[in-house]
Amino acid sequence: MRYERPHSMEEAVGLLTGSTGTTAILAGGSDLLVRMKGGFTEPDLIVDIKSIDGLCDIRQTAEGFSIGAAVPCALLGENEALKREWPGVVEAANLIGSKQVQGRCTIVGNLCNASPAADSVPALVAAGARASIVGPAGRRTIAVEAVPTAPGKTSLAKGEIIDAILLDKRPARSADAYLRFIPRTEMDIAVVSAGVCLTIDASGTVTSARVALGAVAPTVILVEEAARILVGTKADAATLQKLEEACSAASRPIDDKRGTVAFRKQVAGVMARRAATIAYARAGDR
Amino acid sequence: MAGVAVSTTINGDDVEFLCQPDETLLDVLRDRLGLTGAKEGCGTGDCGACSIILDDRLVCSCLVLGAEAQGRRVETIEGMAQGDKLHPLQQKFLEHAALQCGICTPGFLIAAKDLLAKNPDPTEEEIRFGLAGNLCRCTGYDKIVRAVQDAASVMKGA
Amino acid sequence: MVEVTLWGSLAAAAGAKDKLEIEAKDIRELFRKLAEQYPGLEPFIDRGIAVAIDGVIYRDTWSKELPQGAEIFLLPRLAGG
Amino acid sequence: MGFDPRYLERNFTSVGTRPIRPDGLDKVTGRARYGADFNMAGQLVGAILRSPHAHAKIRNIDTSKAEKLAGVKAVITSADLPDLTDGNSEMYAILDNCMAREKALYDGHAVAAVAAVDARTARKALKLIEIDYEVLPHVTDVDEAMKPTAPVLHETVFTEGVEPKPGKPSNVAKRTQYGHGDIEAGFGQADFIVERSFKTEQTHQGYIEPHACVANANSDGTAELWVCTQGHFVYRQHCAELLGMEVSKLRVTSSEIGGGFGGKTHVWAEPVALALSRKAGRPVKLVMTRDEVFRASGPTSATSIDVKIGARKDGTITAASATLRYSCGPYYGMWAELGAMTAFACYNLENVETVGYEVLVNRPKVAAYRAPSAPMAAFAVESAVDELAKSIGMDPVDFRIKNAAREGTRSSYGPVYGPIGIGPTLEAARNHPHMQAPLGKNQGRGMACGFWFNFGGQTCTDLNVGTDGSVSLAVGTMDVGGSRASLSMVAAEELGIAYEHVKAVVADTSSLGYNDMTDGSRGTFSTSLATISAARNAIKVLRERAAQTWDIPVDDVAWEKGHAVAKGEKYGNLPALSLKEIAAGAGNTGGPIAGHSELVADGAGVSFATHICDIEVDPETGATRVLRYTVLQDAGKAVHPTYVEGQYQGGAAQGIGWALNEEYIYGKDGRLQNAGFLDYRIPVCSDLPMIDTQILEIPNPNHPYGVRGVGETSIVPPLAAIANAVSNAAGVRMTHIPMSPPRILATIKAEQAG
Repeated sequence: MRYERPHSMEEAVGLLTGSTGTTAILAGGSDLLVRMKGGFTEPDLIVDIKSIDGLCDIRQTAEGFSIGAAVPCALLGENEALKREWPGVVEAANLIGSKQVQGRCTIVGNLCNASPAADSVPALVAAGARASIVGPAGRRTIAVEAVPTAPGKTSLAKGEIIDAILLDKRPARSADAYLRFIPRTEMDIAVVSAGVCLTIDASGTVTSARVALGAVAPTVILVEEAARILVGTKADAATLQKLEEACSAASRPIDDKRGTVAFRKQVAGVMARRAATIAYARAGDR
Repeated sequence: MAGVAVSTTINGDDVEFLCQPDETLLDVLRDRLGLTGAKEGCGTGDCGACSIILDDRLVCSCLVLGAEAQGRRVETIEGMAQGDKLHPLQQKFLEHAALQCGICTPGFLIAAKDLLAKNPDPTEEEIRFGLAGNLCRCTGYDKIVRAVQDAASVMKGA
Repeated sequence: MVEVTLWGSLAAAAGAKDKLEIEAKDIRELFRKLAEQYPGLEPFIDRGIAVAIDGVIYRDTWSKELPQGAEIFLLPRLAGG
Repeated sequence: MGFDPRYLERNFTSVGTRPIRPDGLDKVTGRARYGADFNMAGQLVGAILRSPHAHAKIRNIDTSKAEKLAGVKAVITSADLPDLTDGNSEMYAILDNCMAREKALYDGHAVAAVAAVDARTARKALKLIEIDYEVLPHVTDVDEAMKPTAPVLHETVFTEGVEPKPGKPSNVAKRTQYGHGDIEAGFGQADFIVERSFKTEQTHQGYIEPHACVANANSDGTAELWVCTQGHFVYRQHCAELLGMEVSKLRVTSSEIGGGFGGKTHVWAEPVALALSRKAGRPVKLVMTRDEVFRASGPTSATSIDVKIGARKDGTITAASATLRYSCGPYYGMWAELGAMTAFACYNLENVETVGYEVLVNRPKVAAYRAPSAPMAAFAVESAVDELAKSIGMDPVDFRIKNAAREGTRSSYGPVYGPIGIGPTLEAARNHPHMQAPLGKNQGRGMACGFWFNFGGQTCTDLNVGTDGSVSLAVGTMDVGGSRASLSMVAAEELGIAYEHVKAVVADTSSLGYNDMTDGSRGTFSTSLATISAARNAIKVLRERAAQTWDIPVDDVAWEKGHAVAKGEKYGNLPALSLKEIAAGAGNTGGPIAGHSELVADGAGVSFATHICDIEVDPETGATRVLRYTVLQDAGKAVHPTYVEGQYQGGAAQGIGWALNEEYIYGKDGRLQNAGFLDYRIPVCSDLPMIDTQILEIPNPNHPYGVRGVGETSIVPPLAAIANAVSNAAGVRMTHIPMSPPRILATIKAEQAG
């Protein structure tokens, strides 16, 4: 086993490409070290990307925000501009684990761990976030929902590293929200979760919306039917009821130690309805 | 497996050590440096008993590699008192009997110190959520929360 | 002579008798005579029997005297957490 | 030593105060040493290989590859821990649990172990051990295990306690029965009858410190063991018996203990560590991972309970019965029996019958967990009691008060009660402001009672007076939650000196006589009796020394407020001699001054509690929130009230976790799916409100100060109190613990669907 701390993306990509054994990228380590401890992975090479220039920064540009791959989630909550623009994304990121885990974990790690229950992913999918990827063949940018392909699997090729998550600049009267269900008040993995991002016009009518659900399918799902239900309405009670039903219907969960199929289907709808209510109220305030 | 040479600062002292690439900072502190105040309750970041402060951030030392400490500042429970003078949190934990078995106490003290550094006047709810990453099985948290409240008021007055 | 009450399962082992008259001055003598007179009780005594005298449970004090007229009740020896 | 009523009049000087504990400083500075904080020169790292199967015959174990790995110093299997238990079935179960013999009986059962130079090598060696398993059908559910078609764990187990003796082996190890009167006649007199079935899932004690020890066995038959335990003398006994050692050649030192709650009352891996050390000829450190703690230590029983209670219109219970089935893991226990004894202990019943079944399943060996077996029985009974009160139209507190046991009541487990506290805790609950506080939408209030026996046991204490008059107190009961403070206070009280001048320590097994472990809420009760006795013996010596100094008869010397005082007019000029002065002169009056005590502390008073809680239920998700919680419990006499409160709060919190979210979840493959703190969900700080306490003091007649055990009873009422609160908040009766959101939501949906 080898531990390397490259200082540039090129160096990091080179290390990963040149390695013949199992490789692991280390940012926050809150998933990787748990897997190592449990004996589920024994990487031959660990590439710690925290010393790479810019990967620990949140940058605000004319296009929006760029969140470096090694930025701990706690830092998202401390960035007032980001919180103002993307409250749903930040609240999702700040729900991952404890304060201790917050000091380490990253949204890119959360995405690449490819758990269907990842907290930040439904919020990122609803937000239309993109992943900036650097690899042996250069740079490419894809929608975040295209990164996880199945539980524990991603579409990244050998040697590819996500260096940042990109969030667009928001239009006026637009906001997002994220809610998850857990049995305790903290420290749990989401049993189901919902991220909603929407934009309204001056009259309060929804003009566009994205609704994403977590932990109800092998990967986070974007419920287009739910978005269609919202658009053109003022998110009244009847609309929200339809949204809830659509989200429950779109859910294809499993029974496991964290919840049952019936529970997940029902509560997915409730979470989506409540998140939509919050997002709508927030959009009106902007 | 080649050892990694690490230079770091622990509780203000310069420290150098050699560790394996997959060795956690918790194991380094406990097994190589004799700093056994941080405890391993789970090894997976779920109990907070191994809490330390790494460059002003509260972390579980079981989820940090020893190699990652290179060039950084580590604060552990052993550095909390100044000489023979206890930190107000330590004093208040004693006065309020905020510990029974005491295994979680170092982690709670470190987490509470970090909490009060970032929020000197927390509400009860903020304390409870701020300390939710630290498990205690003995106290029901009641006396821990009271000790932190009391310490916060003492520290504000100081 | 003291009257001893047995708990359900012990009574079954003593031939469905839930009350026994025994001539015994202390717990030690009680156990000895019970084992002599009711061999079915021996495994229970080996596993541990506690004696409640007027409601107070004695697990280990075999020298405890059995006062005349006291309520004497046999219980299994208990475990705690 | 009986209760001394003069203490009611007397002003205690130390007892009842709230000083800082003697071991506190080490614990807030990180210096206190727990099981895993100790190391020996040249120590190896031990690791245990565990069965991945719930039930499998072990056909062969090949350790040759592991033995050849560089850095491996010893590999052991059950062959290295031969059966020396000589027909003692309890010890055999402990041995077989430490290291499986013919069969692996649960997922996580130890099958082999290694000692190596470091953890990495040890882990690697485990992977090289080849085991040929014949996987057998398994059963993990208590009700399933009782079915005639269930796979049988042991062909040698025939149900005890039934006539005629069964001809076929089964998983029902034993049937027990308690009660008195005629329940059929009693139910015949009832105007209202409630009959319901309940289930509770298996929970773990959840101590934050995993089991850990360092063992050093020498070739001359001596050995040392450093270990976290609730009873180092008991661990010494177990290890010596299982390894064929002389008891006095094994010195066991107890580390600070990071929680036990019953889970550290018998050995798990310690004999394995000693056997590894014996084979390797070097010290071995063995620390369980959290995964191992969940898979292979602890837990308490899963249960299935039927309850039937009948009452007249006026609220008098006429009959009560319960059938209780408790899982034991793969070995016989008395868990259902304890449930059968405690189920109706709070009530004054003319007709009562309880039947318990000990059920063997392919799960870890059940260990005691804080008032073992009582919380589940109380959940079933107190839920039914609440429902019955409701159907009669009575307030649940008044209904309980009307039926509460009192002095002179024949308990449901047999004996007649002396002075007890159930009535007073109920009265206190009725008068508590919590009972009158307003509730909001979707909120409900519940209350319930609980009972636990409390134990005493063998106890030994040494009290030594230093040359400067300070006092060291060596005790043999592990301090699990502040007993060194309370025992120092008791010594100070008796001697008439300040608490600060007494220092209590837990002595190792070579420095003090045998002590039973700290279980059954006995620590402060038993050891305070021994401490009082030791202090009084020391005072006798102190009086003799003063008499010698003054050259007067010892009978003329009294001990008052820390001083020897010459009694009577004729000694009017003699100034009192302080303990400090007598101690300073000890060298010339006969040498060191000490008081010793060895006793059996029987007569621990039974204990009762009543809990009140408010719960909010989200009807759309089944989520619950604990809004307010109050514990009212009899302590007899609270020696250190803060630590008594701590016991009340801690027990309540564990009960809340059990009631709402904690459970062992097994897959169809018989493997535990949630062996970690992520998915075994113990309450976190933000899950709980402050936990209010009210200490009642109804003196225990068998302790000079009136002290009763306080540690366990507080975990008994919460399951039922919360179930009753959820029922009142959501309008549905919950019969399955834990009341996790999916269970609550499913129950609400079923109710809505009619």
